Order: sequence, then structure tokens, then C-alpha cells
Amino acid sequence: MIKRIVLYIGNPAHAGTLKKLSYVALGLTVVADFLVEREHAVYIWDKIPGWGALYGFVSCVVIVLVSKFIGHQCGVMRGEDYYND
Amino acid sequence: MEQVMSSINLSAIAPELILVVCSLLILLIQSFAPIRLKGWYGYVSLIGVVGAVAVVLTQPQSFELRAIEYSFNGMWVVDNYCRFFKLIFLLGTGLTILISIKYLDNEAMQHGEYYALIIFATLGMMIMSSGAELITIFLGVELMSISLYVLAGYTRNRMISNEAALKYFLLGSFATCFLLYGIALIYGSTGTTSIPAIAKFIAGAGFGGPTIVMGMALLVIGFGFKTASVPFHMWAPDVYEGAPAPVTAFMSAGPKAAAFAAFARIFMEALPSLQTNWTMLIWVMAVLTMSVGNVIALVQENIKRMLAYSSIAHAGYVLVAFLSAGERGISSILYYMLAYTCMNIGAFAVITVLAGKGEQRVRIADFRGLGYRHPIAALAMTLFLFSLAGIPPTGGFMGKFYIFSAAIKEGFVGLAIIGVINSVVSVYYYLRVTVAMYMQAPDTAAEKEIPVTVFSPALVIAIFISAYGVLSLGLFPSTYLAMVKLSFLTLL
Amino acid sequence: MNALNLPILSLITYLPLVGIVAICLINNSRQDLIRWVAFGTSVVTFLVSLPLYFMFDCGTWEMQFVEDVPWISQFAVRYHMGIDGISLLLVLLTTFLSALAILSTWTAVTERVKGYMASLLFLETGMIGVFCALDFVLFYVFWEVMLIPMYFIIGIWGGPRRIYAAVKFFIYTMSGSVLMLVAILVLYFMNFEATGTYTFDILDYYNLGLPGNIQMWLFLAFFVAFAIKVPMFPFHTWLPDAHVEAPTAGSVILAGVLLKMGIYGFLRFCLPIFPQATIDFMPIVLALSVVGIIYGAMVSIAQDDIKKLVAYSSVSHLGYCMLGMFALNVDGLKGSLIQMINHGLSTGALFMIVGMLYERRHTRLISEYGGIMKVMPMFAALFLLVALSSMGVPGLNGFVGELLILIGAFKASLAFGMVATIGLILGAIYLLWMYRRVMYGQITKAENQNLKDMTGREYAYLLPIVLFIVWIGVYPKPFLKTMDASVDHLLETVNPRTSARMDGAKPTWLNDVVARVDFQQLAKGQGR
Amino acid sequence: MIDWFHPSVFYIVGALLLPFLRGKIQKAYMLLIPLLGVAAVFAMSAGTYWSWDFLGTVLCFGAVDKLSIVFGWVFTIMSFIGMVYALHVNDRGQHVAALLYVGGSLGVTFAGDYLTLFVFWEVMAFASAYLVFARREPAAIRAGYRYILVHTFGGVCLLGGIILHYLSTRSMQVGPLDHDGSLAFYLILVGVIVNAAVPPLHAWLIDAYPEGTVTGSVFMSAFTTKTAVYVLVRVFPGTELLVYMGTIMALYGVVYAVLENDCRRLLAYHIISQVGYMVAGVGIGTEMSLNGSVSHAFAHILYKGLLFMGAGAVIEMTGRRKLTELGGLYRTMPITLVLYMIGGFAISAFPLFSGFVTKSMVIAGAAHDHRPLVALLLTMASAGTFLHTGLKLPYYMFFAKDSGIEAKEPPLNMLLAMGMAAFMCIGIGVLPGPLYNLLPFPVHFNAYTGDHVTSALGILLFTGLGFFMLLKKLDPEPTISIDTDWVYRKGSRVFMWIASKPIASSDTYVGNVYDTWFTRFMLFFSSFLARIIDVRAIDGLVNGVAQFFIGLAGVVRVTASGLVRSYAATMLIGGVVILGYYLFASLMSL
Repeated sequence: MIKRIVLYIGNPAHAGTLKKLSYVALGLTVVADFLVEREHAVYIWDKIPGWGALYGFVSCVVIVLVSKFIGHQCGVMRGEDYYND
Repeated sequence: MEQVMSSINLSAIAPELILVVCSLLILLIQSFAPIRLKGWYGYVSLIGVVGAVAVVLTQPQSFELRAIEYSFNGMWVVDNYCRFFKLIFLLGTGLTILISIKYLDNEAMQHGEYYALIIFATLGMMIMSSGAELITIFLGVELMSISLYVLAGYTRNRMISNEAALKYFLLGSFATCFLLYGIALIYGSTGTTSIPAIAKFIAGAGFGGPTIVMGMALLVIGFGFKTASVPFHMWAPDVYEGAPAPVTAFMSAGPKAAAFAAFARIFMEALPSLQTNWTMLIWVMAVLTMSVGNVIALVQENIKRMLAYSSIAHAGYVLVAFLSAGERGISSILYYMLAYTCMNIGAFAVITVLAGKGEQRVRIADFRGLGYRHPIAALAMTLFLFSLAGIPPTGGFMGKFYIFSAAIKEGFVGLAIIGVINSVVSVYYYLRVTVAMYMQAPDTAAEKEIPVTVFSPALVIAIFISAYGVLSLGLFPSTYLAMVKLSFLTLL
Repeated sequence: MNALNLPILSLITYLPLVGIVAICLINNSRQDLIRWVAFGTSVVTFLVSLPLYFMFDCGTWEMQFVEDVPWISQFAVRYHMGIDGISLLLVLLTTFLSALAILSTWTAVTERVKGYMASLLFLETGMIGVFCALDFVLFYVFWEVMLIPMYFIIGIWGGPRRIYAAVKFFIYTMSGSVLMLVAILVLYFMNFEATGTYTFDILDYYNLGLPGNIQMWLFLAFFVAFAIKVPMFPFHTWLPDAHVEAPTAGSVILAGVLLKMGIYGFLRFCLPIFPQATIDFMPIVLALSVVGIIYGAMVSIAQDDIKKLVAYSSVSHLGYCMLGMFALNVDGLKGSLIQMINHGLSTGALFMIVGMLYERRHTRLISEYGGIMKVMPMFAALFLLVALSSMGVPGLNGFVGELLILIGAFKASLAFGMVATIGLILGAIYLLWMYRRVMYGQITKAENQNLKDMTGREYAYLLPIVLFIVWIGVYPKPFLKTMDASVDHLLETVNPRTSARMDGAKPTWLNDVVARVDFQQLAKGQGR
Repeated sequence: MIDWFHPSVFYIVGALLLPFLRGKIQKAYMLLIPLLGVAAVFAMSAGTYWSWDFLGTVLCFGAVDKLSIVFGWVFTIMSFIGMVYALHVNDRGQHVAALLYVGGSLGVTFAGDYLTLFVFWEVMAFASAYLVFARREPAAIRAGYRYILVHTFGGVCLLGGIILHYLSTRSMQVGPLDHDGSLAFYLILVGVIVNAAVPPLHAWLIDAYPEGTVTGSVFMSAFTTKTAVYVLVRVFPGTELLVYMGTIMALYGVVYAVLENDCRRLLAYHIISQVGYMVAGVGIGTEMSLNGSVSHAFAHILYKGLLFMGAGAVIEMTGRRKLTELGGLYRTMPITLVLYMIGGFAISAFPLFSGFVTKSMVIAGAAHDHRPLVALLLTMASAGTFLHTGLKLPYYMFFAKDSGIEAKEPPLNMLLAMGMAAFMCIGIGVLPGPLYNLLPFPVHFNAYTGDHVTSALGILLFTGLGFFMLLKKLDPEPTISIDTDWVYRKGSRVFMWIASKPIASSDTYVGNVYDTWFTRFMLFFSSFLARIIDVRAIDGLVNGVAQFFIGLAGVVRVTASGLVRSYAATMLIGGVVILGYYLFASLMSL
């Protein structure tokens, strides 16, 4: 059973469907975020609906970009035989 | 201490008489008795010695009550001091005789004169020790010395022996002059040769004036020669090396003791008030004697010669004791001489054993591998050497301990330190012999012709006695100490 | 205190002599019998000495199992034996190690076995005597007697330069001790001037406050004697020679027991009798010991001879003992006491191990080995354990002692403590480096290809030591508790009491040497 | 004794006995030991046991309270899972090391005094080092050496700190240190955070874990850092410094994870990031945040173990470890994939997974302590976590381009182990109650509030969105990233190159440092001491004295010329001198 699901997900043929599904999921979360009541919010941004979504997306992008920048521009990434000369 | 003044008292000179009789007896046997009694001379003389010992021990008063008996108009004194010394001499003599018997057989010189001379020498020493008057003492010195001159050259077919005798004689007589001159000066300035009288005179006159000091100095020189202390020691090595081994043993123990006996008696009884004058002199002499003796001994190859230098050094130790006059000082001299007699004669006994016929093997190198050829002899030798080096538990250690404690008691700490350092230096050359005996393989060349080693029951007995003496003096000294304590100069 | 009052100390001391007599009666040819008799004697001695521990009363600092009879009444020398918390363990260590040492040279010495065994037993007598003697003269006698058998052991059964080593050992040690003899005599008479009674009894001198300058001189005299024995830094050069040349048993005894006598001497004489001088000299001695620690370690790093390396490591370890003792606080003293035992065990074991290697390959050069671990696994394991204990790894005995000593040292002075800690690291370096070169790697020498692993006999003498190594490391209490009372008492004799003033200027050495010392005058100003 | 039994006794004794067992029995035995451990923990109750007096300081092996019990639980459980996972391996050495390792960390957990703690601490270090060596490849060996070096350094700091602490306070008891900024405080702190892999002291972790054996890394991922966290909670609660360190850690790990190509190395970076949360929690030091740290440690051990097991399984099966070389395994290893994903969800704190109920507690702790920035950054880090462990790694490992590897599912025991871990992850996530009850402080926190759930989902899902949008940028590249280990891997080499020290032998790298510094410098110095000072100077002096006397004798002996005349002369001179002296003296005195 598990095997089938996995194979289904993995199969490029169904990529489109999966994509649709995931978009739906994203939408749902944002909507849900508007509905829930926020009795114990500590900071202002906790009150903003959809904050989580936004913050998640932003931080993801930031992390990727920043680290890739560091990696490439600051010469952190080196050839694999860097240490074995 | 009550003083008995009486004129003629044969009991006072009984031991001496016995010895005289004994020696004359030997000479008579030799001249008249058949040749086969040759071997008996030694034993006869031994009997004489033993008799003398017995008499000394049981002279009128016992050791405990420390009476002093003057006789022959104050020429002769018998007190524990001299009695103890006499015991030392007789011990030395006895041991020497035990060693000699077989030795003479080997050298094919078994003559009565030898024993007679030895006994005469002993007689001289005894006179020295109990002479209460300078002339008597001088007579004793001469009697002893002359006998020794002859003995030194006894093996007349050996060049070196003759040389020794000659040197000894020349230098000895030279020294005797100093002695005699000193006596003369003292007599001149005090008008008497009797020791107590001299003491009284000086005490009365306060300071004795330059002449008496000069006399004192001359006496120091004279006795310095007899005790072989620097700078009057030069004769010792050559003579010790040249003289036959048993004689060397004899010379190194008895005469030295006798010289110290007289030396001490004169200085402690007659010239105590000059102590301030002679302290400095003796201090220097002691240091020189110890140091020169030990240092030169380091490089000796001939063991007899080495022991000669070591005996010089030991004279130095005794001088330290002498310097720290007083009860401890004197009694430590007694004790040390006793121990020294045991260990030194013991050592020479072993040497006699190994030197073999004609004393061919007297180099230290000749002792190589001895520990395995003659384990017992080697063991005894080791014991004597360690004792000479002053390592417990031996008589040598106790003696040194006693001497240095006396020195420190009198405040000569520096002298004591020099002394102990010297004894460390001395360890080196004593160890050399043990190294040779146990740690070096014998050079096979010498092994080829091992000469007959002189060996006899008598020798074994001698070695045994001295070994016993050394050990008992080291482990259970109290008995001897008790005696010593009773016999330090009773007139101080 | 002595339940069945037989003179147990004398018994222990002289049992080996009985053994010697027995040996002498045996025919030279029957070597094994001789060995067995010797071994048996030493074992019996050890067994007899065990009751000391169990009957020992840890509550008091007083001497126990005392025997006191006059010996040389004319000098007031007494045959006075007794032990307290300081000497108890040392006596036990002596009997223990002697037995194992005899076992350890079973096959190493094959000629003149009789003399060899006799010397070992004689040595044992001497050593026990030193630790038990409570009379100066008695002590000195044992102290010197001990040299003789050791001299012969090194000189007869030793290595190529044995004669040089033996003579050096003998003379070097003796030159120290004769000065001590003089000092003893001076004390003797000063005590007489002070109290009016002659005595050589050590304990009588404990409460004898001497003027400071005298203390200084006497302390120096004793110091030289003991420092040579320890050996402390500048006086140590006899040690490597003696150790390297001596046969295994000799080295074991030498390192295991003889060296301790120096430390013991300090504890028994210098600290209690010369408190003032002790405190005056404290910095110097501390400095010397720290130098010794580092120096010994550095030098042993450079050695290419295993035995020499171990020998120099002793210099370093004994430095720790001195450091702890002269920290003059409880931790330090206890540490130095227990460290004596530890060093006896670890270094003894190390020498035995070197002996094993030597018996197999007849060389001690590190370069000759390598990869031994492959052929002798069990040996390697034990070797490692012993090495670790010698460098003070937690859980083994070395750690206990060194920890205590370091604590004491830090209390006494931060700087010295720091430097001493460096010594620990160095210790690890030289031991492990040596171990690596000998044990790890490929087998380079063909001879090493087929070395045999340890034999039963070798286990028999190594394992007991290992047992104690672990025991002390894990649970040292039974060993430490014996010394509490004595250590505390010792400290209160030293610390609070500062004896009489230094009266006036110190006498110049020349006067002291040449002039006649007036004891009455010196004996003045005694706080009693 | 009997009322409490030290679990690590099982492990250590067990480890010693293990080599003597074979085959089936051995395997059964391997499982039995952890079970006994679990039982022991189950049986224990708070109190102090097994303490005894050692050199005057009290050694305590059993200081048991709620805190130590929690860790006791997770350690024992994890050890069981790990053993199951390693069941198929036939390398006794590894198993022994693993058991000792666990025993060590348990020992630390229950240690009541610093001495005991230190000893077990070192046991851990060396046992775990063996797990690296056990892979027996040059790279592994080198890494192992570095690992040991770093930990020895940490150990020395710790010991130094402990000793100083003892000297100042006379107490060995483990407990919160007062922040007096004393040397002891910082030494101990450094000693601990080395093990906690706090940057810049973290490099050993990402250096060694990827090199360890497949099964060994599972253990390592679980124990060393978490033991350190435990000690931090014990000793350094509320240390301000730790807050920032932790936050930085959390991000640091994430950033490096982006660049990483080696899968286990990537996971290793995420250990750092996750431990960051705990460290921060400890630093904040409120009851809530401490609870958070502890519970997060608990959860972390399980899911990180799970992740390592997953990655390990892949490596085991394919023999490859670089993302660039992997891909498309979903067909052949679906179960592995699923189990791995559970771990991934757990670590990235999806609702209903264990991470969610624990990590959020830390963040909430930060929030309630009014540290907005910290809270935000930690949240960001959690986004990054999902980005990599939840998306990037599985994507490139199991999907993406097909690397055409013919792999199959790992052996059953591995799957079982992963299964157990996965089960725990979900279980905790679904009902956190039992875990909360174990925590040292009472818990007033409920993760499952609507807004919390939604915002969390939002964060994660939109991270996913971002991921797929930036997919091109994220393609792994066949590189390695320089980290602070450069300092001792490359930096010192550069330095040595400058110093132009020819490398004596093609020994291991550490061997070279050793040769350069030790052999050249130290040996030179010490041999100078030994050969020159000792032999020439000191011994020379001693022998010199002896030589002097001998020489003196040689000189003086010539006086004994054997000629009577010279003898007589000497005597005469002597006599004259003496007499002269006295004559002079007495004339003066007249």
C-alpha cells in the first residue's frame, strides 16, 4: 500500500495533479489561518493572518539566497579534494 | 685512686717476664734441641703470649677497681690503660705468630730468632705502654724499633726486604734523635723525667717556658714518626711493602698502638697544661695525615703498599681522637686501636694466604676472581676491608663513630667533617679490592701458574679470630666499651 | 598495642637472615632449590608482616609494635624499633616487592645464584630495618648496611658498565650519609647540653627546639644525605647508571624501596626535628622538586634505552613526592606518602616488564622493538595498564597520589602547581611514545617475529602488583586511613611552631668548619 | 544498593563480556542489555545512591532526579533502537564501543559529582572515537584522530575547570554554577560546549559523523551532543551567553546545510541547528524553556536517530553518500523513504509529529521571555530545517533524476529499528502527555491551539512552495564547504608549509603535526638536556670530583720517590717548620 502511494507520488506522469493538490493545500492553510481565533498571541505579528505563510516563504528564500551567496562568493565551497592534497 | 709506691715489685712486670722467658726459651731450643723441633717455636711463643694475656688480665687488682700501681721507684706503672694496650699488643702478636708459622715454612726460614724478635718487639711495646718515666719509655721504643728493623729485613734473600730494613733503620734512628732530644729538653727544663713529676712541675711553674714547648714539639715529631703520621710517614709505604707480609701485619698494628700509648700517656699526663700549644699542631697533622694517606692510597697497585697508606690514614683518625683529649678521646683511641688491630692483621692474613710463595701475588690485579677461587678467604677479606672503610656493622665503623663523636664532643666539628669525607675517599680504594675479587674475571695468564697458596689451620684460626673480633666489635660493642671506659687514662 | 607481644618487627627484619643461613647450607649446584628457599623466605616474611596492617591502630600517631632494649649502653644507643602510619605501608611494600623481585629474576640470573639470593635477602633485612629503626645509630647502621648487598648485586650481576655503576652508587650514597652521621652526633651533644641526658632516640628530638642557624646547618647535612637517596634534581645522576646496570630484581628494589628511604628520611627527621629550617628551605626544595619533575620527564623523553627511560621517570615521580611533602599540608603529605607506594608498584612493575623484554631479546634499545603487541598481546595489555598507572590515569593508583599532591601543591603555591601539572602531560608523552614505539606498528626485526607471550611465572609476579595498582586507584581508603593520624601530628609539629630566633648573624662557614664549636653557647636560646 | 541499580553497569559490564559471545547468543545479548537498561530506568525513583568517600571528596554515581530520569529514558530507549539497527553488523569492536559509549553517557547522566562526571565523559569520548575508526578508511582514521584531539582538548578544559572549581569552593557536587565569570566557570563551559558542538567549536561533529560507520553514526548522533545538553541544563541554566550562541547555532547549521552535498554531513549540520534550540532554551532558563530544551532533546534523539538510520540505510544499500550521485530510489526503497519522511516531518515540527510539541515549546519559551528576535530567528531556522531534511534531502535522494542504482530495501532489523523510532515520533506528536509528565518542571503549554497549528502549517508549506520555486538554485553541487575545522585541517598545514617543515613520514595527518612539533622541537630540547646537561654538566661534575682526587693522588704520589735522602729531607723540613713555628710563637709570647 505504502509502496503504491510512493510510486504514485514519484511517477512524473502525475506531477501535474500533485501540483494542483499542493496549491489547494496552501490555499487552505492561508484561509484557515484567517479563521482561527488568536487568544494567546504575544507579538503583533502573531495577530496578522497569514503571517506564518508569508514568514515561511520569505525565510525560505532568504536562507537559500544568503547561503548560496556565502557559499559561492565567500569561497566557502571548495572542490571535494580540497583537503586531500 | 690510691697510689701504691713501692720499689721492686715483680708481679707488676710479670707479663713482661713471661715473654722474656719464653723468647729465651725459644732461642735455647733452637741452639740445643734437635732440628725436628723446628715447627714448635711458633707454638711455644704462642704459649708465652697466652700466658702473658692471662697474667695481664689477672694482675693484682681486677679491671673494675681502677687502681694505679707505681713501682720501681715510679719508673713503672700498671693501670688499666696500659693493661688494655698490652692486651692489644698481645692480640696482635698472637695473630701475627699464627700467620707466620706457615709463611716461614713456605719461605723455608723457620728460625727461632723470628719469634724471639717478635716477642722482644712486643716486650718493647709493653714497656712503652707502662713506662711512667721518659727514659723507660725510650728504652721500650728502642727495644721495639730495633727488633722491627731486623724483622723488616728478615727475608734476607729478597732485595726489597733488605731495602726496607735499611730505610727503616736509617729513618728510624733519625727520628729517635728527635725523640731523645725532646726528652732531654724536657728534662733540662723540669729537672725530672718522671711523668707525674713533670706534670706537677709545670702546674707549679705555670707556663713551662719555650724550652719545654720545644721539647713537646720534638716529642711530637718523634712519635709522629713512630705512628707514621704526615709529614713523618715517608718510611711507612716502602717498609710495609718490603717487609714480609706477617711482619707488615705486625708492624702496622702493635707498634702504632704502642707509639700512641706512650704518646698519649706523656701528653695527657705530663703535658696537659700545654694542650693549647699542641692543639693547633695536632689539628694540622691529623688533617694532613688523613688526607695524604687516603689520597695517595687511591692510586696504589700493590695491595701491601695500599694498606700502608691506609694505615697512615688511620693514624690520622687516631690523631683526631688524640686531639679531642679527655675521656672520650682517650677511650676512643683504645677502642679504635683494638678494632684496627683485628681488621688490619686480618687483612694481612688473607694477603699472606694469597701472596703465595715469595709473595709473588700482591698486586690488586692478582685478586681477580678470588671470590670464586677462595670464597671464604674472599669473604673475610671483604669483611676486613669494609671494616677498614668504616661501614657498619663492623668494628671499624664503631671505632670511627666513637672517634668522631669524641671530636664533636670537644667541638672539632670541622675536623670531624674532614674526617668523614676522608673515609668516603678511602671507600674507593677498599672497594677496588672487592671489585677485583668479585667483579673482574681473572686474567687467564696469571691463572696458568697459580703458586701454592699459604694455607694452614693456624692461618684459618687467625683469620677467624680477627673476623670474630671485627664483627663483635661492630655488633655488640658494649662489652669492649665497658672495658675501655674503665681503662682510659686514670690520672686525668 | 601489640596483641601477642612477640617482637614482630625484629621477626620480620631478621627472617631473611634465617633464609640466608638456609641458603648457605645448600649445595651450589642445586640452583632451583636455592631459588625456592629464597622465595619461600621472602613470602613467609611478607605473610608475617601482614598482621602489622591488621593489628595497626589507625587512631594514634604513637609508635606501635615498639621494641626497646638497650644496645650500646655506654652511648645510650638503644635497640628501638617501632612503626607508625608513615612507615607501616613502606614496610609492607618492602616485604611485598622483595618477594616478587626474587620471583622476577628466576631465570635472569643463572650463575652464582646462591650469592645473588643471599644478597637480595640481606638487602631486605636492611630495608625493613631502616623503616623500623627509631634510634639514630640503629637507623644509620641499617642505612649503611643496605649499601653492601646492593653494591654487590649491581656489581656482580649487572650489565657491562656494572663496576662503574656499583662503585658510583656506593660512594655517592655514602658521601651523603657520612655528613648525616656528623649531624646526628652534633644533635646528640646539643641535646645533651640542652637536656642533660644522652640519647639517640629519634623521638626524643622531636620536641627539641634548636636555634635557627644550627637548624639550618643540620638540616643541610640531612638534606644532602636524603636528597642523594631520593634522588633530587642535581643529585640524581647515580640513579640512571645504577638502574640501567642492575639486574631486574635490583632495579625493582632500587626503584621500589631504596628511593623511598630518602623521602622517608625527610619525613622522619627533617620535618619534625628542624621545623624552622624546613619552613625556611621550603621554597628552595619546592623549586628543586619542580625542576626535577620537568627535568626528569624531559630527559626520559630523549632516552632510547627503555630501562634508562624508566629510571629517569623515577626522578620525575620522586619529584612529585618531594613537592607534595614540602607543600606542608595534609593533602600534599598524604599524596606524597601514597605516591611513594604507587611509584614503588608502578615503576617496579615497569622494570619487571623491561626485564621480560630483555630476557627475550637481550636488548633494551627501543629501536630494537616495535609491533610487539602483535606477538605478545597479553603482555601488551598489562604493559599498557602499568604505563597508564605510572602516568596517573584516573581509576589507577597513580592518579590518586598525583591528584592529592597537585591539590597540595596548588594550595601551597599556584605557580609550582601549574608547572607540576605540565609534568603530568610530559609524563604521558614519554610513556605513551615509548609504548607506541615498542608495541605498535609493524614488526621490523625478524627476531621479534616469534617472541613468546608471558609465562605463568611472569603472570605470578606481575598480576599481584596490577591488583594493587587497580585497588589503590579505585578504593584507596584502606591505604590512606593508616596515615591520617601520623600526618596530622607531623604537620602540627612542623607548622605552628617556629623555634628560637636566628640569634645574631649566621656564622660564616669557615668559622663553623675550623673553629671549635661551643655547644653550651649554642644550646642557649632553646625554646623548650 | 538494591533499591537502585546503575544502568551503565549493565552496559559497561555487558560490553566487557560481549566479545566472548558468538552468533545468535551474541545478538540476543545485544538486545538484552538495553532492555535491562530500560528496566533499570523504569524501576528508579528520585534520590541519591551509590556515593562513597574517595580521597575526602564524595563520589556519587547515582544522583537521580526527574531531569536525569528523562535522559535516562531516552538514552536507554535509543540504545535499544540503535542495537536493533546494528544487529546485522558483525564487528564486535563496534558493539563493544557502542555499549561503552551509552554506558558513559548514562554515567554522566547520573553522576552526582564532577569527578565521576569527568571520568564517564572521557569514556564517552574514546568509545565514540572508536566508532569512527571502525570504518577503517584513511579518511575515517584521520577524522577519528581529529575527533579525539578536539575532545581531549575539551576534556582538559573541563578537568582544569573542575579542579579550579574544587579549589575555590571545596565542593565537587554537580549543580548550577554561579555566574561569577571565574576562570573555572568558563573552562567548564568551554569543556561542555565543545561536546555540544557550539560554533565555532562544532567542527568535529560535521567532520566525524559522516565518517563514522553507518550504525556508529546513529549512536553518535544521539548521545554526545545530548549528554552535553544535559550537563548544560544541570550546570548552566540561564546563562545569557548561551541564548545567542544557541540562536546562531540554529541558523548556522541551516545555512551550511544548504551548501552540503554529503547526506550525512547535511544531517550533521542539522544536529547543530537543532541543538541550537536546546542551547538557546537553556540560556533563556525559564521553566518553560528548560522544559522545552529537555523535551526537544528527547524528541530530537529519536527523530535524528531515525534520519541517520534512513540515510544510513541508503548508504548501506547503495554505497554512495553524495546527493549528486543519488536519486530515484523511491522505486526500490519506498519503505525507507516513508520512514525517513516521518523523521523529516518530526524534525521540521509538523503538527502531529514529535518535533511540533517540543520545538514550539522552546520558541514559546523565548517568546514569553520577551525575546522577539530570538523567537523569530528560531522560527526561521525551523523553516530552513524543513527545507533541507524534509524536502531537499529526500527529494534528491529518492526522486529527482534517476541515478539508475539497483538498490533494495535494507535488512529487516534496520527497518524494524526505524519503525520503532518512527512510531515514537508519531506517538509523542499525537499525545505529548506522557513526555510532558516526565519533564523536570510542570508543563503549562499546549501545542495544539488553532492559530499555532495553522501558522506552523503555513510556515512549512510555504517553505515548500519556496523550495519548488527555487529548485533550480538548490541543485546540490559536488563540493565540500569550508568550516571552522579549516583552522586545524588546512590552517595548520598552511602554517607548516610556511615553516617548510618537510613532513617526516607519510604518516597520518595528526602524525605529522606530532612529528613536526613533538619530534623536532621537544626531542631536540630534551635530548639536549639528556646528552649535554645531564651527562656532561651534572654527571661530569660528580665524576670530575672523583677524577680530581685520583689526579691529585697521581701528583702527590711522586713524593714517595723511594730515596731515603728525600724522605729524611721531608722529615727534616717538617720538623724545622714545626720547631720554627713554636720558637717564633714562644718568642712572641715572651
